[in-house]
Amino acid sequence: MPFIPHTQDDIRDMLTAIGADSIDTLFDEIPAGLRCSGLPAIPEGLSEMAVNRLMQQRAAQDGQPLCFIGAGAYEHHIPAAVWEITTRGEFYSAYTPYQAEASQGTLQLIYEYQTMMCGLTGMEVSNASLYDGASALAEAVLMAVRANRKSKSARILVPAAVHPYYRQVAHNIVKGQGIALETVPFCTEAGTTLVESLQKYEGEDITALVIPQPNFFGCLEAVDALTDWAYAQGALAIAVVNPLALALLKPPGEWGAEGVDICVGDGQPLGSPLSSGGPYFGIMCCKQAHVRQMPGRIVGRTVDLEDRPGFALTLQPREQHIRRSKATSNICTNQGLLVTAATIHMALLGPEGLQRAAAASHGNTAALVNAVSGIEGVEVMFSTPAFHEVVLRLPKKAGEVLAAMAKNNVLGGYDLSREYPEMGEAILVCATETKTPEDIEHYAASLREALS
Amino acid sequence: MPFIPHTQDDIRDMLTAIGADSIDTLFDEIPAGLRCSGLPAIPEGLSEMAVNRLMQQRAAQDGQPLCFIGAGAYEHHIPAAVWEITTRGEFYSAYTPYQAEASQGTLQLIYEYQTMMCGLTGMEVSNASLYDGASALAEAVLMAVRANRKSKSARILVPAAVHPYYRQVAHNIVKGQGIALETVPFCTEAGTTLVESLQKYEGEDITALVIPQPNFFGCLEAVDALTDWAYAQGALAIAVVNPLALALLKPPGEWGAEGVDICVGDGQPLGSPLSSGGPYFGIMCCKQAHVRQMPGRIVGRTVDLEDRPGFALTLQPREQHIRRSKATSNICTNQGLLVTAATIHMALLGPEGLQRAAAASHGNTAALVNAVSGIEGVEVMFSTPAFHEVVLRLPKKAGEVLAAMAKNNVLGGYDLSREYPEMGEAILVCATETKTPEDIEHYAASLREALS
Amino acid sequence: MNLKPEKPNQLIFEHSRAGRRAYAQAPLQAPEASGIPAELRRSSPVGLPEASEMDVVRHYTRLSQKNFSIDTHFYPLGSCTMKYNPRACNTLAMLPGFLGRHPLAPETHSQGFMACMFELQEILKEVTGMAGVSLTPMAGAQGEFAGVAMIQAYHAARGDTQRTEILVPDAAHGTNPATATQCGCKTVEIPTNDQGDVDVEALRQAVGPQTAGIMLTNPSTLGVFERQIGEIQKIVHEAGGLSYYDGANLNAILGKVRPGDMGFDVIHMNLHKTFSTPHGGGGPGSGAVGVSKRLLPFMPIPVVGLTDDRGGAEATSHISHLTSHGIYRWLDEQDLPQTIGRLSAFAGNAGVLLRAYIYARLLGREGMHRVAEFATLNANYLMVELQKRGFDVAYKGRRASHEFIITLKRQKQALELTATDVAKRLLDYGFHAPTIYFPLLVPECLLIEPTETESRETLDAFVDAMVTIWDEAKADIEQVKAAPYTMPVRRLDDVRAARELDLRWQGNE
Amino acid sequence: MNLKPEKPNQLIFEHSRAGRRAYAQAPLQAPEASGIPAELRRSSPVGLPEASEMDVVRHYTRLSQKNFSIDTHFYPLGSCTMKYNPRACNTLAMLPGFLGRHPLAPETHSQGFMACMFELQEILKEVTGMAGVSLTPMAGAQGEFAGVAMIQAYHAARGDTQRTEILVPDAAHGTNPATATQCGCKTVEIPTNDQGDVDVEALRQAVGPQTAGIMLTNPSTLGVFERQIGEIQKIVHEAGGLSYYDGANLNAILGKVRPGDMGFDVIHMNLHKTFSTPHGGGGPGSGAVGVSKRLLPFMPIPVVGLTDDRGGAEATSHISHLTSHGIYRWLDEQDLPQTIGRLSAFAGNAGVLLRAYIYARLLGREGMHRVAEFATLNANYLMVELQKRGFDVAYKGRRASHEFIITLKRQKQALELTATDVAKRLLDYGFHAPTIYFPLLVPECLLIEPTETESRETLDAFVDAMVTIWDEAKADIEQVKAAPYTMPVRRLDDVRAARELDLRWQGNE
Ligand SMILES: Cc1ncc(COP(=O)(O)O)c(C=O)c1O
Ligand SMILES: Cc1ncc(COP(=O)(O)O)c(C=O)c1O
Repeated sequence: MPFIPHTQDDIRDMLTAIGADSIDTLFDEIPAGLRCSGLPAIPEGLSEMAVNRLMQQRAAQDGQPLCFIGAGAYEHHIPAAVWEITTRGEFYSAYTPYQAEASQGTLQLIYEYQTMMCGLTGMEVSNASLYDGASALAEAVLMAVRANRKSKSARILVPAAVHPYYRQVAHNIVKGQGIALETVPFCTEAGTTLVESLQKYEGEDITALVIPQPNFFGCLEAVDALTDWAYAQGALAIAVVNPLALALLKPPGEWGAEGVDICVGDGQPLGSPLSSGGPYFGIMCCKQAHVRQMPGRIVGRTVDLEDRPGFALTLQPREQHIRRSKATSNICTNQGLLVTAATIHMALLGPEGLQRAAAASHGNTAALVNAVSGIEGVEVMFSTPAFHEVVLRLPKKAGEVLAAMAKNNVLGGYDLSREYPEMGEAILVCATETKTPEDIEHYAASLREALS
Repeated sequence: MPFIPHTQDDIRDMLTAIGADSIDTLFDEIPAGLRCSGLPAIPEGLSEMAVNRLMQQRAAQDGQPLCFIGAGAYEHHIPAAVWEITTRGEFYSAYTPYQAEASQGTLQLIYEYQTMMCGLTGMEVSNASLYDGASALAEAVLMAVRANRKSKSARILVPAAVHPYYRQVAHNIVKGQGIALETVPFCTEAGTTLVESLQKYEGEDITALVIPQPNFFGCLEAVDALTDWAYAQGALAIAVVNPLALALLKPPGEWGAEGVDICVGDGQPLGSPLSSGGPYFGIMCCKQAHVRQMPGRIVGRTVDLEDRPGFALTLQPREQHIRRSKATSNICTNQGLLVTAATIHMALLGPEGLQRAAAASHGNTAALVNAVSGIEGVEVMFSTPAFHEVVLRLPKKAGEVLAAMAKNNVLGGYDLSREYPEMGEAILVCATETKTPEDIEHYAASLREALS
Repeated sequence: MNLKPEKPNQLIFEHSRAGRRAYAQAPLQAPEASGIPAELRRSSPVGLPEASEMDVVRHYTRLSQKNFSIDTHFYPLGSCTMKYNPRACNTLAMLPGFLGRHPLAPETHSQGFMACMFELQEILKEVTGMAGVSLTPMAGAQGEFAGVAMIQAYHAARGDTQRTEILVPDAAHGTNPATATQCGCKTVEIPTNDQGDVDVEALRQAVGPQTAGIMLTNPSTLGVFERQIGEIQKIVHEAGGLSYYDGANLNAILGKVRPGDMGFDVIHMNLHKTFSTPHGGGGPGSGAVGVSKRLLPFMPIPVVGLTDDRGGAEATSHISHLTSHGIYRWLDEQDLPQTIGRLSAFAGNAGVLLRAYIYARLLGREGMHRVAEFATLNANYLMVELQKRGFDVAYKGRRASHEFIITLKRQKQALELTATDVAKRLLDYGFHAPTIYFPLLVPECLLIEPTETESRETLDAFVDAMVTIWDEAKADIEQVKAAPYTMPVRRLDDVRAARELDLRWQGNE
Repeated sequence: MNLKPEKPNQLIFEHSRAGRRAYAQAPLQAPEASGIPAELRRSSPVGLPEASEMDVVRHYTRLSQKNFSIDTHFYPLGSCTMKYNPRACNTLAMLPGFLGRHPLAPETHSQGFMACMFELQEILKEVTGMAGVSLTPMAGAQGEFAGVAMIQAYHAARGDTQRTEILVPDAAHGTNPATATQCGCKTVEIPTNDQGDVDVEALRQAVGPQTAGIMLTNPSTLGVFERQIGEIQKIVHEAGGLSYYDGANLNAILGKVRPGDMGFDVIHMNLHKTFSTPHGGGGPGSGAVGVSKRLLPFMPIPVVGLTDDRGGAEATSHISHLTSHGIYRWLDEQDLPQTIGRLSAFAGNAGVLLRAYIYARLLGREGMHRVAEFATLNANYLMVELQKRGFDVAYKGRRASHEFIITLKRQKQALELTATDVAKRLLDYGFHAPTIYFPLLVPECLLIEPTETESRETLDAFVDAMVTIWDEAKADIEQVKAAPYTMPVRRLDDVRAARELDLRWQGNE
């Protein structure tokens, strides 16, 4: 009986105390006809040793290919200390800090996290995390509809240059409430969202404009102009950012004249391993004015009976356990442990370290572009400067090229042809600071081979 | 400057406080002619990311062959919890518990370890560890010479069936004190040390007799008779054991009429990974009467000012920092962290778990013997029952057979021909509980192939 | 002389000094990011602390020690299933091969991972009695969203467009009505009768052609098994609604009764509860959903499918696949054109799912049964012992499921002793508090869930502490009201926290 | 009402209940060990606790929290170099490929590991200025043993058999004389002069044809650099003795002055100090030894050698080998027939050596220099600040090395304040105590070693605590003598521990 401490004596004595003659008796309120007779399709239990061996094999089976895919999930160096501390039982096996006095570790850490996220984004408040970047965008849309009291339309403009999966998720989550996400095309030369393409909405009731930075193609948007446009229309501005990029880029709180209203993104580049896509965590920051419309947990600093500072969950009346059907969101469990890792990660890298990691990623992607530039038929598709991802146009079927590179244990990029068929054969490629000059050469050689 | 927190301001202010104009000034007492000008042969520092990559490559480079070598280091399942708790900073980055009040974690743990080792060996006292099994044997010999006040000879009988490296280490360490280790041959049929072979020493002044269980060949010695023989001669009995085997075997405290005087062994099978041979830890237990001759740290239970129980290092006057040249040993730093792991390991396995691990190892080795028994020319060399290692006689050069198996990624055993040339072509093979029936078949197939 | 001097408790920002760094943690050199146009560049400081590696390690190690957690304390938080999280689940899910896998890696480089996910789907199908499972929802609440969205999609696919009401018992968790709202539905509350069961008459009144479905958890959040479940299903189904099972309490019935057999159309499971993945100080979780046959087409994507060796046919659910040698592939909108779609950027909280899978393999078939048995044994024992010592159980005469409710209504009236007071004082005795003030309909309630991994001695010690606190309250209520005394801080001022919002550090004024 | 109730602090044995187990941790079935004859079998109970997995995790997690450690506290334990242990060293040394390697694996399956060991040998040679390095000794004391044994072997090889005396300054660490004894030598103590240097005249008197060698550490355990090192070497060498360098204090001079350049014949290094491998609550350590040319033949085995690609020649020491592509092989008694032999069953504390290697690669050339610079800066700053606040330094007018001594002789006389009292009270202020009562020749001494990884703020806070304690002693010495007040236990009775030996738990009487 793995993980069950009861001895035969315990069982007998406890049943006697209860006044039941068997454990089965305790289930006597379940209608007999419903009782389950067994679970034949579940295999027998294994010892930890056997599971160990199984999982070692499974983990090894997929190899450790050299990965140049980004597209929303980025390989970065994570200091060893991050997960060694994060997986300490006291962080790892605690829950939501409902009993503040017994959870000051987690609470202070979240307060520090909120401060760091405000510092990084230039925003006034941060919550304690949402699920991931995509669902955070959905929450931001819902929040914008609540927060923009002047707008009645529930129309949200979303550039096509926002991650396609983010757009899908946002649509899937908000559609029940009759919210319309309208796609704004990108400039096929620049790879960015032009203010001109928004002109047709001028004078209309637009609830919010979503602004990616960098956008899905890695390109840097003209965020000031986009933000100002939104402000001028009475629409809220929602930034979708890569938080690592903000070490180099103007933070959303400073975009345009007023800064954005809401900033979301995926926190993965801040200490979450790739891990097949999750768990990551959704970032959400906003202007102080909107804090009561913000979903998710928030930690505040207060004092105790003896006037010592301490930390507690606050503004809980926004949340589902108090406000129920009128809550700002249904979110309850969030991504706490990833926030723990991110906080330690950011504290270890510091401003200078984060800048270096970002700059090295930027530099490596530039080096990669350089390395493949001589390959016949391979072209950088967009003219706008990029952060650490670029779109390459290929002279052959992207899927086949990538499959050939994968045989060589190089994951050459993300095939854009499915989500953006209009682009033709194109891939999205990323080289973070983890890539050495040799890796980049190896990439170029492998691409060349796949094309030949 | 990795790991150095000083800012430029700190450096300036601290030098001002000291009254020195540069850090270099602080080294002005070192004769100028001796100052080192640089360390050109040391490579430049690497970032953790770069070291990470280097070490991942180095670790992967040696593969993970299927290992059937034992010979003093055994692959066993170690619960995941063991090292996750052992490497918590509070255990990992503390030192010897000199300040008892600030070290109750380590001290209570060692007290529990001492209790467990006494339980396992049937002895009255245990120390807090020595370096490894081999050096523990050396310390046991030195201790026996001190403890056996009736004996003047400093003659120690050591069976040839004791691990050859243990014998070498013991010799290297005790020889400066004029102590003679005399080798007792083993029976080439039985593979064990016969009491008859000791008869020639009867009536002589023998200080101690070393008794391995199991012996290096995996064979089970007639420990009762050997212990009684020592007792009858006025010699102390020193057991050298595999602690895991004691889950099944009569503990040294019960050998013969009186039990042994000193029991040593390597604690590796109790939670230390193979790790290229170390760190492991040396076990040492003894009779209460000898406690003041025991080397190494010892923890005792006492009370505090308020009469609450607590733990502290005790009997320190035996040790080098007090008794200096008259100390029981020069040992200072021991193998504390491995003791931490072993204590958690033993607590997790418990009596039943340890017995199962031992019995499964015994059973797997028997299965392996069975699996190879049909292979032409392969024979089990000794008739005596074994714990979890056996000697196989091969019809071909052992070295070549093992090399051929290694090419197949099977480490087939330990080549005995170097340390025991008289045995001919023979290997020592071990199959612990980690081996599956398929592994054992794979072994047999690989051996068969190497011989064909 | 202050015998017990306070040690300063600083924020990481207060450790910060300009120019300090953890040098090993970033590239030693970094290029000028000259490719980035000046107007897009950051000019303001990045706003992170500057600290040495040791500062950071020491700061967060010490912070961690201020938490209660399962690894250190009994944590009987009702409705949260705070059971032991086996360490191996964590260690093995963090093998480099798993951590390094990119979510968009090709299937050729994903078979090991996908095998685990496929098998987890199979295991969850068996244990819940559902026809299909999608692992993608990232917590219980997102599982609820997926469930209600599937119910909506089902009605919509049949052209049944007026079904906009979700029925929810008044005892339900807040996520249920909040989810209904998020889906654009209206919540209709159904009262609970004095035995803790749903008021079936009221339910009968509430259903109609506007009913999309009902959300139920069984055993309910009141800690009792809903005995009229058959009747409830009948009423809802006959009205054309579907029934949703909130799996937060699955631990109570694992291997004893299956939601599928109870007639539910769709369920979510909280794998961070029943399958013991760590709660992480608030997450991550996983809210995998299971569906009956008629909802299969609507499952959120992606889902892992198995193509058998001979190619072609999608495998049906059978455990023999746990040792199958087919090829796993991702099923998406091309395979499930009616799907409610993607709910996360990739495939949910994969790392959490790995942990749940490992846990399931460790438990195995027999282990699954025992979870519910011993969770229930512990809860009933604890309930009976507290009752014997004078505490009031909310629903007398009922069996506890894996949890139960104590109400302090009497103590409140007599002594002004509240659930909060008891909760805070329990901390001084080394116990995390049970869930308090939930469900909302029981006054001064403590929802207590001991879980199967706690020993009888711990339960006995908890009972003793409860009795002592009551005695203390009789002797000196004011002192109990000022608890806790042994935590890093005394009782915190929540009102001030909400009134004078201090949500980030802005320097020492 | 007891506001701060004590929580029971049980031994793991007190959690034990017959029949309880951590089921996942052993094979689910085990055969009868029927091959073992009855008379050799165990009949008595195995004597281990019976606990569930969670009990064990909770017990040891909570125990760990009762420790001070570098990861949680400033730990200025003199002579122990308690600096930050980079986490990466641990994580990477525990990669499965390293943990799983059998010590007797063939060289074909060992090149990755051996490359690390070879390069570590090369790095240590460069940093010490020695001609050869053997990594096998398992701690400083075993390194000392190896050193003295090599000195003996050297004399013996020359037929110089009467050299049986080892000279040791009276300030030396206890391991030095204990080692001499273990090697069968006689220890002769050399006094220290009032400046903290060796009394050279006394040394001149002590040497002779019986002198095997001298054991020195420089800077000495008094925290000062032995300025007459050249003279000392001359005296000993001219008398035919060899000189041994105890590398416990190597942190003070890393990259500044090398033992080889100071004329030492043989040294040991405490890699768990200077190379920051974790101290583990008392170990493991590593006492790698370095030797001058004439002692090369005597090094303990095994040592890693490099055969270059063209086969044959043993590589000489040069860093180009850090990128070499030769084949590594173990050198043993066949290569070094005059070796003092094996000192451990395999090749020493390999896992510790890997950590030291990783640390060395992280630091690199520049980092090595800075270790000594900042360790020395911190020590001198702390010494000066304490002096300014009225504390007495043992050797006034001397520079501190990486450590220094405060003597409380005056405070003892005036107030009965002892080094122990200060040590215990420091714990209440959140600081681990310095080393006390060592070296033995300075009364009421505190040997303080801050290390390079501590920040100035921490040093300032420590000074403040020291001053506060002195003030407290002036106000109420009895209360200081009863410290600590904030630890899990109050001051412990050492005398009783030694008199009423309780060395294992024997059940609740
Ligand atoms: C009954 C019930 N339903 C739903 C949930 C929501 O689950 P999650 O927190 O994973 O979103 C909870 C969580 O506490 C719960 O107790
Ligand atoms: C000066 C000195 N020499 C030798 C040693 C012994 O080293 P180890 O403890 O590693 O055996 C120490 C250890 O504290 C020491 O400080």
